[in-house]
Amino acid sequence: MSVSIEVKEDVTIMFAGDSGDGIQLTGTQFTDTAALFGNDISTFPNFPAEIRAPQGTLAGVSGFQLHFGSIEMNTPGDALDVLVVMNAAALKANLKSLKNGGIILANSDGFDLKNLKLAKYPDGVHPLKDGSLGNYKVYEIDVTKHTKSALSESGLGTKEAERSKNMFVLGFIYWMYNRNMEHSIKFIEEKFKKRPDLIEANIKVLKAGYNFGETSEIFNSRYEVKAAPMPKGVYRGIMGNQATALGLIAAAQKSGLDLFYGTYPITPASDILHELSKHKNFGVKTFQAEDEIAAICAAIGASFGGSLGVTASSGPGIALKTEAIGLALMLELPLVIVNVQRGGPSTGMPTKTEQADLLQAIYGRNGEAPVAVVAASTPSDCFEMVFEACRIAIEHMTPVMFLSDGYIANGAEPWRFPKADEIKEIERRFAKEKNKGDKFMPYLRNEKLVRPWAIPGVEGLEHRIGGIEKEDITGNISYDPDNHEHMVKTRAAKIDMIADYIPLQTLDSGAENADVLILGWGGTYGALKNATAELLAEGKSVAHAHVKYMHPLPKNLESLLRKHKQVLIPELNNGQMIKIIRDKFLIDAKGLNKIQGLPFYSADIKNAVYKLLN
Amino acid sequence: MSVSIEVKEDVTIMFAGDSGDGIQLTGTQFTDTAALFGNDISTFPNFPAEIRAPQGTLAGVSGFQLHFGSIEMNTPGDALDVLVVMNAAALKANLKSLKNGGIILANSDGFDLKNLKLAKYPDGVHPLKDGSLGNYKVYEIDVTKHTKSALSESGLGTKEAERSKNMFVLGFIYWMYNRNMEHSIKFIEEKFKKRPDLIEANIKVLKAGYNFGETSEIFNSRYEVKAAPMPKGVYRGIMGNQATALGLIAAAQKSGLDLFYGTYPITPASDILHELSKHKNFGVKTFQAEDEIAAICAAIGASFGGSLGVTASSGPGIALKTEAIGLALMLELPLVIVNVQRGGPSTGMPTKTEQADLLQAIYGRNGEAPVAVVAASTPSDCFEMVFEACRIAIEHMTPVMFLSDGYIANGAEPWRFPKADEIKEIERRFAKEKNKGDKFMPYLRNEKLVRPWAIPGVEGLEHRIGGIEKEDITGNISYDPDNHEHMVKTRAAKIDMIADYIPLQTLDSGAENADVLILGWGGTYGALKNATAELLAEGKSVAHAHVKYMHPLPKNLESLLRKHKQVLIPELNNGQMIKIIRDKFLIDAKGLNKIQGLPFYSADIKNAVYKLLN
Amino acid sequence: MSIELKSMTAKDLITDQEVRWCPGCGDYSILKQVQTVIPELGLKRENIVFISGIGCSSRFPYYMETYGMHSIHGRATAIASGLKSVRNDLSVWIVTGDGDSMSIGGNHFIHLMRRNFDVNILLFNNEIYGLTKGQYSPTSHEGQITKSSPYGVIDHAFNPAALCLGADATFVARAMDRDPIQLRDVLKRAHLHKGSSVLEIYQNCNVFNDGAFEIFTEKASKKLTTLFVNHGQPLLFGENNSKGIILDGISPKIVDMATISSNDLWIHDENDRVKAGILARMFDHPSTEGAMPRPFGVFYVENRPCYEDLLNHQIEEITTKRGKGNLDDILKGNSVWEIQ
Amino acid sequence: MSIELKSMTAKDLITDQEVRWCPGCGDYSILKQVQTVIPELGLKRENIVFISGIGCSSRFPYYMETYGMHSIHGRATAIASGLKSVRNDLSVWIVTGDGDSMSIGGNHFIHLMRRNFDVNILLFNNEIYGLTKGQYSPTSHEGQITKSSPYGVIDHAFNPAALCLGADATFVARAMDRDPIQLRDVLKRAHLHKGSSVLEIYQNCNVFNDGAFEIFTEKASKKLTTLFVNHGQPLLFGENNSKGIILDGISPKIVDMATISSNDLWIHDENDRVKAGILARMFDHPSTEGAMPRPFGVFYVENRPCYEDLLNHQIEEITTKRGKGNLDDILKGNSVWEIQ
Ligand SMILES: Cc1ncc(C[n+]2csc(CCOP(=O)(O)OP(=O)(O)O)c2C)c(N)n1
Ligand SMILES: Cc1ncc(C[n+]2csc(CCOP(=O)(O)OP(=O)(O)O)c2C)c(N)n1
Ligand code: SF4
Ligand code: SF4
Ligand SMILES: [Mg+2]
Ligand SMILES: [Mg+2]
Repeated sequence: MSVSIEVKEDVTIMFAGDSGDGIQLTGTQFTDTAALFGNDISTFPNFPAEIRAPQGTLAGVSGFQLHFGSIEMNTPGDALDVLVVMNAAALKANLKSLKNGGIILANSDGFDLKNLKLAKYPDGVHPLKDGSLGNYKVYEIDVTKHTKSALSESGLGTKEAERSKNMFVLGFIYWMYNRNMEHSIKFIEEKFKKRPDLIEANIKVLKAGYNFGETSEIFNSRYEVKAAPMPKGVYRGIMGNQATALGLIAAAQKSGLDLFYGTYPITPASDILHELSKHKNFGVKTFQAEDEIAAICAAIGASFGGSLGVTASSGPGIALKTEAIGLALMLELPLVIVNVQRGGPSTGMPTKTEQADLLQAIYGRNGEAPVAVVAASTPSDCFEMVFEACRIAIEHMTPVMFLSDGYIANGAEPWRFPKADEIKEIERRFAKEKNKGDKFMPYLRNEKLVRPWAIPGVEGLEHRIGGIEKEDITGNISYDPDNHEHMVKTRAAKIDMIADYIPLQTLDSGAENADVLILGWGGTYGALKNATAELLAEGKSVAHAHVKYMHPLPKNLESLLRKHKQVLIPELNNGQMIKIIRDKFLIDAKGLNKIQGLPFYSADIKNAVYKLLN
Repeated sequence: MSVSIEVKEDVTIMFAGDSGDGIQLTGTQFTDTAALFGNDISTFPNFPAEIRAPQGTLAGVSGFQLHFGSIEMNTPGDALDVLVVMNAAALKANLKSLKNGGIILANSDGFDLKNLKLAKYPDGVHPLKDGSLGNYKVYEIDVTKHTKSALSESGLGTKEAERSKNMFVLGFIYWMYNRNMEHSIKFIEEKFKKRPDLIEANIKVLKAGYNFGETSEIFNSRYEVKAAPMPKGVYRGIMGNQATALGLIAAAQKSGLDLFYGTYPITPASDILHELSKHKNFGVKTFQAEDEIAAICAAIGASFGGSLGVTASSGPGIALKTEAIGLALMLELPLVIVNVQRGGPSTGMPTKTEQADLLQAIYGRNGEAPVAVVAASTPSDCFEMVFEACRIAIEHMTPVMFLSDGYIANGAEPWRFPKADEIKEIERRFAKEKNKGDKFMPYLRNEKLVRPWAIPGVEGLEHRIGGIEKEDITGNISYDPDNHEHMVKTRAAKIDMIADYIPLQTLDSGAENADVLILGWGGTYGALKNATAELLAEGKSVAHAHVKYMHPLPKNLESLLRKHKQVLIPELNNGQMIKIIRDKFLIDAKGLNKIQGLPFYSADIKNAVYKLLN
Repeated sequence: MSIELKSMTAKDLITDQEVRWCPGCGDYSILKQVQTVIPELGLKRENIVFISGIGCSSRFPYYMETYGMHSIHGRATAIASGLKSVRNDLSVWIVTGDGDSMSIGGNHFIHLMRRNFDVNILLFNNEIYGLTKGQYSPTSHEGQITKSSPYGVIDHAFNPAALCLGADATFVARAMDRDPIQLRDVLKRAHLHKGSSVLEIYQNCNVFNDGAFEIFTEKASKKLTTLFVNHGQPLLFGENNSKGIILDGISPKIVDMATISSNDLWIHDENDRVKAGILARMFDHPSTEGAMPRPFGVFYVENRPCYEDLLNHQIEEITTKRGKGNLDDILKGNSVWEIQ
Repeated sequence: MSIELKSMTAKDLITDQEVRWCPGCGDYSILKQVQTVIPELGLKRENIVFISGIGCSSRFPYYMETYGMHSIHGRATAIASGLKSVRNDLSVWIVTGDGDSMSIGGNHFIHLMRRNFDVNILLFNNEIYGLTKGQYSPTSHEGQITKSSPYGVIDHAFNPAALCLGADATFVARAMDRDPIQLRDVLKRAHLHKGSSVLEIYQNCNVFNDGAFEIFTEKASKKLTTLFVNHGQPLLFGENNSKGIILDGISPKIVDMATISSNDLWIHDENDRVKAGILARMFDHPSTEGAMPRPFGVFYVENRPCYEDLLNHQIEEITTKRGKGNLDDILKGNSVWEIQ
């Protein structure tokens, strides 16, 4: 029987199974191969909630979603074309995301009674048998059996043999999309250097999977997804948290500072710590403090000492830093606070994403306490924006909060990474001599209203700083009424002035004077970009602008907004940036809010726009 | 020579001297006497910054400002008619607040070289001698000498004798305003019960001061300030922090709960702790925790156990409670957070007032974390509004932040206190039985969206609550997307619904459709009321509304605002309520901001209004 | 009551929530022992409260059919302090991890012990941050490789028992997940003690720090590496107690029982804080040259009034002295005046 | 350098800020002794940093002509940890109060000692909250009447020295504001110790807790109530050392020197943690029956690598192993592909 080849622009595929099934590895292998081939890609892992649940249960399902294609990929995909499930729980947990008519590849061995029970299917119900999957193309493969038989002579124990199940699946998918297995074979050889028997076994199973596609009659179509027209250059895949770690290291190098990273573990920020702690040979000092307060205070101490002080957390951990952020802005020292936002309030939903903390970032401190706030829009943009956060912190001597979120932190995309020498330098000046006759004045400011950074060790610059209101210029304690008002306004003006040193706001897509401007910020970028593209294709008058500098806002933002009839502000929260826009500009912007720990889908945005247009 | 009697509507007098001079006592004695006489009064103490500075220095000056009159007193007075100074530093520190032509009563003994030096007067400069006080009526009295001579036969040591200096001044002022000394004499007899010799001495000196007025020729005019037309009733004097403590005790009694007050000392909130810790026989439990986090957490634990859990702090201490407030709102337990605002940011200006934390109160938490917020407008209003905070917390099962500030916390006014049985009951229900068949559902809500308060000890109601997102009704941990959105919106709706259970917003003075509505909140009430009265007297079209329920806002606020041409929002901060009004109603309100650790003066408000009118 | 007693069984303490720890986690055993012991304590379910912070261990309350709160990281101790202050009728149990109690929660932990609230603290020590997937904790040993210490931990670890004694704890004990009998025994002791009872439980995190306590729990090594102390009993250990410990001056020494009579051994006195301190400091890893065995059991017990009793007593005293407060009186204050 | 040395005098350490403590406050004496000692330590002013929290005592940095930070309440220890991590060339001094260090700052305090950063902690213990005008602190004694305890404190007080030992401090000492010579002596010792040096200084708050330590500081009682310990020296006290202390087993006993030779006395060994613990527990108020004298001096010294050295050493090791990191390499990562 002949096998047809169907050409597709893009495919969204999810690998799902038990935490133990090597799902993440299967996913990344296919992703790398697709990327090497030249597809654009976007991925998102879907781990079980914090604690490993028992095998086979719904809570134990691990998933890896990949969106690859011959066009630009902005999100990991809203709905699935293909769902690969290693057991019943994996099917039950993910079926709802599968498109009508989508493909289900099921490891029949994972659907025995035990597994069906663990997946909480009612007694007697068997999804693969009872026709309940009529709207989908279902293919059952006894992966375990095939794997075992492929390894019958390998001499491996059953347990070890079964572990390479995922390679069979990978091989089969390679056949399905007609991909070259070179990369994965190299990977296997690398990974099992020390176990030649495992190298042989895994490659065998991988090929068995591929050949199964060739030989078995069950499958009558393969797919071709052409390379995407991506800008020329050298690429790598990158996750948001990884990009954040790299951005911090780059900023340290470009400012000639050592990086001090004071933090306390918390989901989903911990991976930045894990990444940075590997790079000690970059002079990176990671300090796992006793709590978030100690973490930020240690970072403040490090900045006082002349390092780039950075702290990071999420949700409740950021809340705990509130008081110390106030100290840092009184001291006017560089400090970067990385906030990988997660579902709130309180402990909330640690593993789920949410644009939860914008208002806290801008307003959440006692007294008049302005700090700069920037936000990343994609995984690779974390590199860009955390670097910007460091630049602003150092050049303007202020705390800066960098907002990421669980979605971009764990999401991945191809990144045409820069060469070190293409990255702009950060201007960092340590005070070297007295600045007022024979005296040193720690709060004598320059044209940017920035005070000098005088680190211990320099003779003659001895000085004291603190959290009590200080006298202008001298920095001595002062309770003088006019001085206080002057200092409050000066601290605010200093932050506002940063607007002169950031890019103006541009439209990301669409043209000015549109009927609806979709105004976004942070991790919703990809979804908004897709939706806008589709709306434009439908001939709708829309445009999309994405804010990355949250405070101060770009100077031209108001005029840009006024150029459009209506402004729609979609946020993964209950409405936060919209409050700031309405207050500042008295523009009757409309909100679109999704608070489900999930990203926006194109449909969400488009429906909201349709409403506005009618 | 004849002594004229001048009738005055109101007088602002300040007693100033060294911390050791008994200034506060002198002030309160005169205040009580004036109150007993029937004057309306408003007072404000002015302590030196936290640490006692050396005697005679500017930093060591202690002051007591009293405004009394035959008309309604809304503030301690913007400028002084009379300044009583015990030493040079006291003069230097307070001269700027004296009206042109005002009276200076100086204790010449406090102006010797040592004192002039300590007050940092340049060598050779003597303010009382060099004519620099030409615009004022200056009277020098050697209080020390007169005191000593009055006590020459008392047999008291000089030190002890000198201690009654302040009684001489008090006596003299009594003469000046023609007041009866009975109250002070009783007070002295009470205070020195155990030391008859001191009773005699102090009364002697008090009378000596009075007689000095009679006999000495230096003073040729006395003043009469008639009683004020105050509503009939029994009055007492009360300070804001005292009123807050009483309000909490009243709320506990009216809800049939024990009061648990968990706190950590901080200026200017500590006095509430000091007051409450005296009233243990009201079943009040004060718990001085190791820090602010422990303080609020202990209060949460107490609420979980069925007590009225209250915590209090200021500035940096409130910042530290951020995370735990989030927990309390997830648990949906009653909790009152008392925030006696002070100058910020960070440690800021602990002893100075500021409307510093409104935005933090409303927006300053991770995730979508709405809580109710109320604010007191005068010292005695602290009783009213902290009681309201407790009522809302208990009846709506939510954390409520009560905003006071350093100005009303330490300010005092006459209070026509209520009878216990005139105070309304607070409706408090503990769950008694299962609420869903044979099960108890901790998050099954009533028509107010309020969940049951089921305290440990009731058989069958065992349940678990926590800070992770919870399943609607059951309260079990849930990561379900729709459930999360539902819970976020429900928590918000529950708080918004409180608007149905608070009074509508009214105008405090002026009439609707005015050209300018002065919209205030919190401790600026008296100043805004005065300014409005003066503007109305000038025939200006103004009105004054004062918001006490900050979140949710009164339901009719928007319509009330729209009835006026312009809205002016004066705040002792850099603009906080104004952001909320502009965002919510898209009304182009104008701000007036003073950030000096000082209250508004009528002139501040009036000038701003004039500007708007032209 | 007696009926109550009979009627409560371990089953009655199981909730409808499925237990979500990793298969093989030491937490399962601890949960089982607690559910087994509690019915023997003569308590009513409705008078029991479990309060935890955040961590794998802190999920505990969701699995106990009593009142419970799964609070925020490190604060269970502070919350329990407030609860105990107003409800001394309740039996309050705190479940916490090594990070929850000694890292972020360190301050409340030491202050709780100082104030001596009558609560039981079950400290699940797995020498790792489990919930956040494997970073080191204040009890992780130097050199330990974890997600956040790829080149080895450089922090010197706390000695939990020593820290508790330094903070004036009135009950300090140690147990392990793999010795259910001894665990149940000290659980009872902790409950019976009036005051803050700290029970450190060695708990295996088989996913992120597997085998951390193997040497103490495994048959092969256990006899030589562990020492079970009992009040009034000599310190014996080893294969059929072939070894003993004497205290020469202030330093413990291992002796061969063939060479000495057990009367000359160190007789455990759980009311002696200095000796408890010496026990606590028997902390070298068994692999180190001349290491002492690791003690388990109740190290120290002190009778000191607990905070809530002092608090209630002070209130009663004042109330009897001054009479129950009357609202009208304080509203009125000391000096009033009337306007006719 | 030598010139530097000669050139620095106490005066050079005075700032232009007027000292704002209450007249008669014990802080003045401590300030004076610190300014007297530092010039003798061979340091340069610019390499000295004073970090404090909030409190009367914490105003200290404003009066020292060095680098300084007056931070937030309880966090000086955490800030110093960060500073020391990146600047081991600096001499870092932490000034803190009993509330700042042991109440709100308790957690950072014990973790600092555990990690053993090379800093000197001057703990001004006045057994009260001074700056906030007189509430009790974690070192206030039971029954103490303060603004927040009108009927007497019910909290059991911390024993600071015992707490530090429990937290594995490597240097624990005690001094008092009223004994300048001994204070200067231990200040030097604290500086010389490599690691976290905790120096508790009894400080009189003459406004809110006047006379708290009178019994130790006043000529009349001092001889009998205080014990000055010196390494290698017997424990002697009383009028011309007429009394001594022996250690019988683990319990200290007072003996009359007429009846015993000083060789039989307890000879102070500052490297012995158990004995240091016994010294720390000599803590009864002198008024109590059979109370031991209160020890002053250096209780305990331990040599343990300090955190910043381990940190820097680990970095060097890795750097020599893998070579200084190259930005292009990590930007590139492990697998790249090219689009032509
Ligand atoms: C304020 C805050 N900081 C950090 C976290 C993340 N977090 C949750 S549990 C935990 C530590 C868990 O370790 P442990 O207390 O030892 O408990 P275990 O999981 O090992 O039982 C951390 C860091 C949090 N939830 N809240
Ligand atoms: C976060 C925070 N909480 C509370 C305070 C108020 N406060 C300032 S100093 C202090 C305690 C002072 O006592 P101590 O540390 O013993 O220092 P001392 O004044 O006695 O020298 C307190 C509670 C504060 N400034 N910041
Ligand atoms: S991570 Fe470790 S501690 Fe947590 S449940 Fe799994 S095995 Fe247990
Ligand atoms: S209050 Fe006490 S500690 Fe503070 S300065 Fe005055 S005397 Fe010293
Ligand atoms: Mg742990
Ligand atoms: Mg103190």
